[in-house]
Amino acid sequence: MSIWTKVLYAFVSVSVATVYGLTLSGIVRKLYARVHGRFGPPVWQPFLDIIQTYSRRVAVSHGNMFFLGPVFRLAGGLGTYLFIPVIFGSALFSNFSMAGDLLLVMYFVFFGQLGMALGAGQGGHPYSPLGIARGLSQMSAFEVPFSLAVIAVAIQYNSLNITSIVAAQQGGFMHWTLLTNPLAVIAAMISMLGMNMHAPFSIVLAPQEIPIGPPVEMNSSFLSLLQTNRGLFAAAKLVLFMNLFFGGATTLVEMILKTFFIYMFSVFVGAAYPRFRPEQSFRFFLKWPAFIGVLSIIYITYLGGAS
Amino acid sequence: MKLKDVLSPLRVWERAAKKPMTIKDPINDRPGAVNYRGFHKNDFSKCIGCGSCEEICQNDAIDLVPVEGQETVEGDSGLRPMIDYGRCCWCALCVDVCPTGALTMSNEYTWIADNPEDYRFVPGADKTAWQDSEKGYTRSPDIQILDYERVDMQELEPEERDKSFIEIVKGYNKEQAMKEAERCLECGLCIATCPAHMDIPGYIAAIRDDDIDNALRILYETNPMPEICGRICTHKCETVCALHNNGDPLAIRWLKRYIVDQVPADKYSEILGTDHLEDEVLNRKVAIIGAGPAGLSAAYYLAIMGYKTKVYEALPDPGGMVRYGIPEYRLPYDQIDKDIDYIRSLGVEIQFNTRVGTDITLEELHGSYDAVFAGTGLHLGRSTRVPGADNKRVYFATDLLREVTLGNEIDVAENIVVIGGGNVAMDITRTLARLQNLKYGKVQVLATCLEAEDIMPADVEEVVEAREENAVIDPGWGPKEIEIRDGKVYGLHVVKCLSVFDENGRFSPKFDEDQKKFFKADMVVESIGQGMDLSYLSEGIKSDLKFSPRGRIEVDDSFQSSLQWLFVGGDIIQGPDVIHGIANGYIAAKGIDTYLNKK
Amino acid sequence: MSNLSESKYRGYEADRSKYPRMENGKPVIDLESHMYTKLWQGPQHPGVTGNMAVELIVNGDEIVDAKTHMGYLHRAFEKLMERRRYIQCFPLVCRICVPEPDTNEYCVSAAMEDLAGIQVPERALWLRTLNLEMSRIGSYLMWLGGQAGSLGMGAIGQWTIGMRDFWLDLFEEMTGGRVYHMYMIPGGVRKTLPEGFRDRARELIVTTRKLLYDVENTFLSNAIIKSRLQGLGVISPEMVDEYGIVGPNARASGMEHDIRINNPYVKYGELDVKMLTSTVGDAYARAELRYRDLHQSLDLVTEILNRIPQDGPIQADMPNLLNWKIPAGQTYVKAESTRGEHGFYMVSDGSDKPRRVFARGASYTHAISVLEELAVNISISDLAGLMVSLHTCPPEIER
Amino acid sequence: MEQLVKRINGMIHLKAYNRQRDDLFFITVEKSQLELVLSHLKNNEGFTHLAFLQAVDFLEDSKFQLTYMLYNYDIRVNLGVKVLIARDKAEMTSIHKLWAHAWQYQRELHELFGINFPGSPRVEESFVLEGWEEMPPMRRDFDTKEYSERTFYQRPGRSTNDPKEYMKEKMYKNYAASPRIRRDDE
Repeated sequence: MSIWTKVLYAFVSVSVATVYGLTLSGIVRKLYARVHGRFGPPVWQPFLDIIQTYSRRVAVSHGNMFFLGPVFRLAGGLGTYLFIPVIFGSALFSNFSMAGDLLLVMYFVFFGQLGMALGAGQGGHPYSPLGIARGLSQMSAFEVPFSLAVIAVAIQYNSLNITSIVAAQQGGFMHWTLLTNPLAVIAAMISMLGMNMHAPFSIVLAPQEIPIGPPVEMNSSFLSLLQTNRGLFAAAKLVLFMNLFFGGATTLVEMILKTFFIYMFSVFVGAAYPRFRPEQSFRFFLKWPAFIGVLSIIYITYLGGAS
Repeated sequence: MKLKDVLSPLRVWERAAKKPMTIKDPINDRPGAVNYRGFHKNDFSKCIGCGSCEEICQNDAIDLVPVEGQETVEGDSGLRPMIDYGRCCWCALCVDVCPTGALTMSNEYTWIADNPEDYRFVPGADKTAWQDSEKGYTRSPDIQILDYERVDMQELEPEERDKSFIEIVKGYNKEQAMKEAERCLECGLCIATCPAHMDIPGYIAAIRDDDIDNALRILYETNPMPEICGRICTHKCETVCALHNNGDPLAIRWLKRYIVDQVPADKYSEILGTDHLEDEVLNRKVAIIGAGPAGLSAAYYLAIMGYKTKVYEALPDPGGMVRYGIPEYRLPYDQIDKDIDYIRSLGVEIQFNTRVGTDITLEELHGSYDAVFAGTGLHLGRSTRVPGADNKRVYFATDLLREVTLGNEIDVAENIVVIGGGNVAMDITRTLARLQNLKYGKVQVLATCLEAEDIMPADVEEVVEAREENAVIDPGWGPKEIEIRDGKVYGLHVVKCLSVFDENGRFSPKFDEDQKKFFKADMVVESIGQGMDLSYLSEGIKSDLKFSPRGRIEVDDSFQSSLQWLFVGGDIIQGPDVIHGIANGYIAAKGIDTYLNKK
Repeated sequence: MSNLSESKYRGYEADRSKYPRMENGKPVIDLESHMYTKLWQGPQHPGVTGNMAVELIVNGDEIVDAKTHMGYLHRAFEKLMERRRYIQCFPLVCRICVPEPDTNEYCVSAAMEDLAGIQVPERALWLRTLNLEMSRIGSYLMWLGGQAGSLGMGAIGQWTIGMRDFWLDLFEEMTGGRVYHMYMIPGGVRKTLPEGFRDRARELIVTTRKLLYDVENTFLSNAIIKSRLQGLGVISPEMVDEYGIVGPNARASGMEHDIRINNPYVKYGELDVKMLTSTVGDAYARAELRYRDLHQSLDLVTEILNRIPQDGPIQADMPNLLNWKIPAGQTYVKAESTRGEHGFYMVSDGSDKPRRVFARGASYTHAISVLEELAVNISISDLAGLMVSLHTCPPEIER
Repeated sequence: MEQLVKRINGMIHLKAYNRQRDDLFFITVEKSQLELVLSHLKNNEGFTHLAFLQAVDFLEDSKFQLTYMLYNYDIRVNLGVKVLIARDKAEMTSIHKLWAHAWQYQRELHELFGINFPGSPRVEESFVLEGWEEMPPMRRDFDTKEYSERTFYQRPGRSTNDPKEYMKEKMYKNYAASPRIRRDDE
């Protein structure tokens, strides 16, 4: 396959993922609205928001780094997504999956936030650093159980290649990590709550406390970049979880179904709780989920989880 | 941390299955409540432009503006409220205060316009979608911002009053007057209707502030006979009072009386600043014929402008019809004297028992004075001219009233019928009732008139009071014949009157000859109108004067006749009532001043 | 727990080594030292109740000094009333508090009636009671949403604000206005109850109770809510008098005082109002107390609906209100709003305009002295929750 | 209540006392004795709740009246303590040591009435009027209307008519006013 074909395929894949991610967030808004006792905005509202923000004139700008913040953020989302094979066995949706791509993906999950931190920091608004501090701290916190879970998976399948991890889970749901290594999945799913930043871990944007946090100064096209990334990044994370823990997908429909339900877990919890205080959130991840993560490694390594 | 507290919140999802609380299309699916305070409506057929809404608006959101098609007439300023929705707070006080109930609100609550100026509009004039909407906020009948109930006037009981000529109406005391004055809206609609254009809200406000001196000054600005007006004025002002649309009009007449009753006669010149008039006397002389309201009013204003004035009066006392036409129980003579004595104190000289035309001619007056004002009034009676009306026991009301005032004995019969339904008819009916009571100890007087009960020209309270005094009022009959037996009056035959005026509003009574009635009487009094006596005008003058087709002397705006030196006013020009006479006298005085300054 | 002797405004110096040095009751902040950050919560801030600002000095996430700043919605109502006739004051006062305007209307009418010696008819008194109690429900519902919302739980806020709108529908039917009812004019009320109002109100009470059941399950019985509200903003019983704390804030600290019971006004004397208290004194106790009070208000509305007379006058015999002069005198009329003692001090000099009107809002102390005291030592994430738990309402402060 | 008044009157000179309602009383005391009365009422008589402290401007008498509204939770009675102070260079003793929230009323009065309370915390800080340069606005002689006309502009194009004048213009324009007689206000 020529590199150009691959690039073309990747472009299609990215577009599909972005559209899917945004639609998903539209559906989630609708669901939240029903919980609230409202009808809610139409499902395509996130697209309208992007168009709307993009068409706005730039009102506030704070220099080069500020410009680059959203770009880094989008790069993070793009990077995460581009190295994850989306649909097992599909050339179109295999992206740039390669040996050791899991490490790269883990890096990219972080990358966007770091880049954003640099950009938003230049905004000068005191809420930005507060939000960044909260975001990075929480990320460090949930990264612990998540990394432990990923390590457990890597040990289990003896591979750092997502494609091969997915391949190992083929042949019925009995082969999913969910059942072969449930502890790792629990740790990972809890950390996903933090990753998706739904309540009770919505401390980064926290409108009632530090209104919107890092992106507080972002406007117009900066905001539209962030919104685009939100769709793409959400899709990337969900696909990653699906691949690592839920047996991947062989068709687009399967992918959509699985990721939807994975996401619903966040939404299900998010609607029911208020927000943690930041320190409550950090402590939470470093306690039980981290412990479960460690347990999962012990289980896989010593208790014969790994075959 | 209890497990229940962790799991129980997940029940939020129960609500997701329920029907949402919100409304998808609120503007169409949810109209405002029936009495919602939405956008304003104004019913122009009721609005009188009194400005109460502007007055009460605490946000200054309302302006009164002229509106095309709304004429300024008596009782309607022709102005209409324009509301600035940039300021309006929709408290609806303007709706609650509106004395006519014209201003209301619809339950409409959305209005989108591109131009901000659109939100400043005249409800009722500018086309709005909600102008005819039935729903919306209106004043509840159970509440009132304004006070629609008049303070009751204390009067003598009928049993007491029909035996004497003591004044019936007792007048307000201070507390009552303050309370009544408090009801005033200060819209000022009454001023235009008052023939003398008195500043009514001004003196009422002065009563509220308990500043009687200032109130008196305001009265004397255009009316030098407030004691008289305060009692017997026809109070046209009260008919246009804004409060009248929804309740009792303000008792403007009684309040005026209250003011003057408070001030003793000897304080007048000090309060009114007329104690040094003699310093400014001009060397100009004006003669005035008739010491009635018109003549004295002219004399008063001429006097304070510095003219030397002399009044020629045929009768032995001043006042004209006010004294000789109005019975004492309505207007005591000492109150007439109070007003007139003050006018006389300013140097106005009155020569009594001098009839112009016989004792002195008009030409003589013209010769010795710079100008002449004639306010000779309507002293002649008018006859029905039915058969038998020429009997000596058939009288004119004016003549009888004059005789009573002069103190002459009247041969009161046991049974009397009065023909006429105006205030004069009521006056003579009630006067005769008193005389009968004094003479026979009982009342047997009956008044009948063409007009049916509801369109009787007399004031309602006059009719009510006459009945309280045991007089019979039987309206709606046209006199047919006065039956004479043996040269004496036997009674009055009447037929039913169906209508008095034709379609064009002209006097043309229609009768039903089949419905007849007979009133037994020994004496009949006709009170169907008065006529003027212009016999003092010599033929030469008469030929120089211009007359209107209806026989009145033609005058211009300042009551100047076609003979430049002769000014004419009062009942013979306008009226008949006292306030027109006063107003005429006032304007004529100004006119004479202008005329003499030009000369 | 805040200790009285540490109060900033009493001239004492306590052990505050961690905090900025105090001088003349003011903390001396050296921003150059890089120990502290100055942070403004408000005036535009989703977590601040209404338009006010809290100037914070933070050390990390911890607040070491707080200062309330007002002046963002000063409309000078008290001054304006001095230039308006008595009747014209009445559209102004309801704007002093958006969630619960009727208490203002009641107080200002009652103060005028007290000074002028006017007896309000029985039926109008009942209608006023209904109006006041309904507005308490509206206000509590809004507060409930605010308290949950300030902690990031949007669902409760949406429910209760939605439910409040149904109550506003009832107000709309009853008074003609949704938010500013302008219902109680001097001497009485403006409208009688429309047809079918009682049935609709009873129906709504049932619906509201259903919602409150859900709220109890998801809000009061919520692990994270508890973890955040318990121990937050503890008001000790000693503080209550010292700071003039009133209403649910005081009752949650054990103070048995409810004006509806202790100085009954309108028809509360004939109603069975129970004294609800708690002894904990923290934000959670206050929330629970308000929740119980909300239920009690629903009970009261039910009872009032049963007892309102069907006929009778709704306004005393009043003079022309355009020229209304009130005899000289001074009075203070108070009512129990959802935030506590809400009173109007009115001075008349015998003219047709008030000499001085002063609105004593409960938030005046709650949002300034008390908030400034309680905010110290908590995380900035809790400030919004604390502020709402004190039920502050800025327009009451700058009338 | 009468007994209480007697007790206080024994301590100090009470200038006036009146009962407005069963649960509302007013007493007037000397300026110098206010702190004494208040602390006595708070510590010994059970008037522990300070509802508010406010001022009334009696411009005609050049006095400010300060009202301290106290409440007794036991006998459920409000007691307003009134003090009259001179209007020029108005100054009053601070009671911030008696009640911890009194300072903010005093700060408000300082800003809105220009009454100084020496020693009261933060009394100089602006309360609602940052950057205000006019006279303290709650004083009676501050003319709000004049101020707003000076500071803001009117919406253009607004004009109104007085029905009285308008009808005169339309109906009896030539009806001249009376000579010589003048009212008070002219």
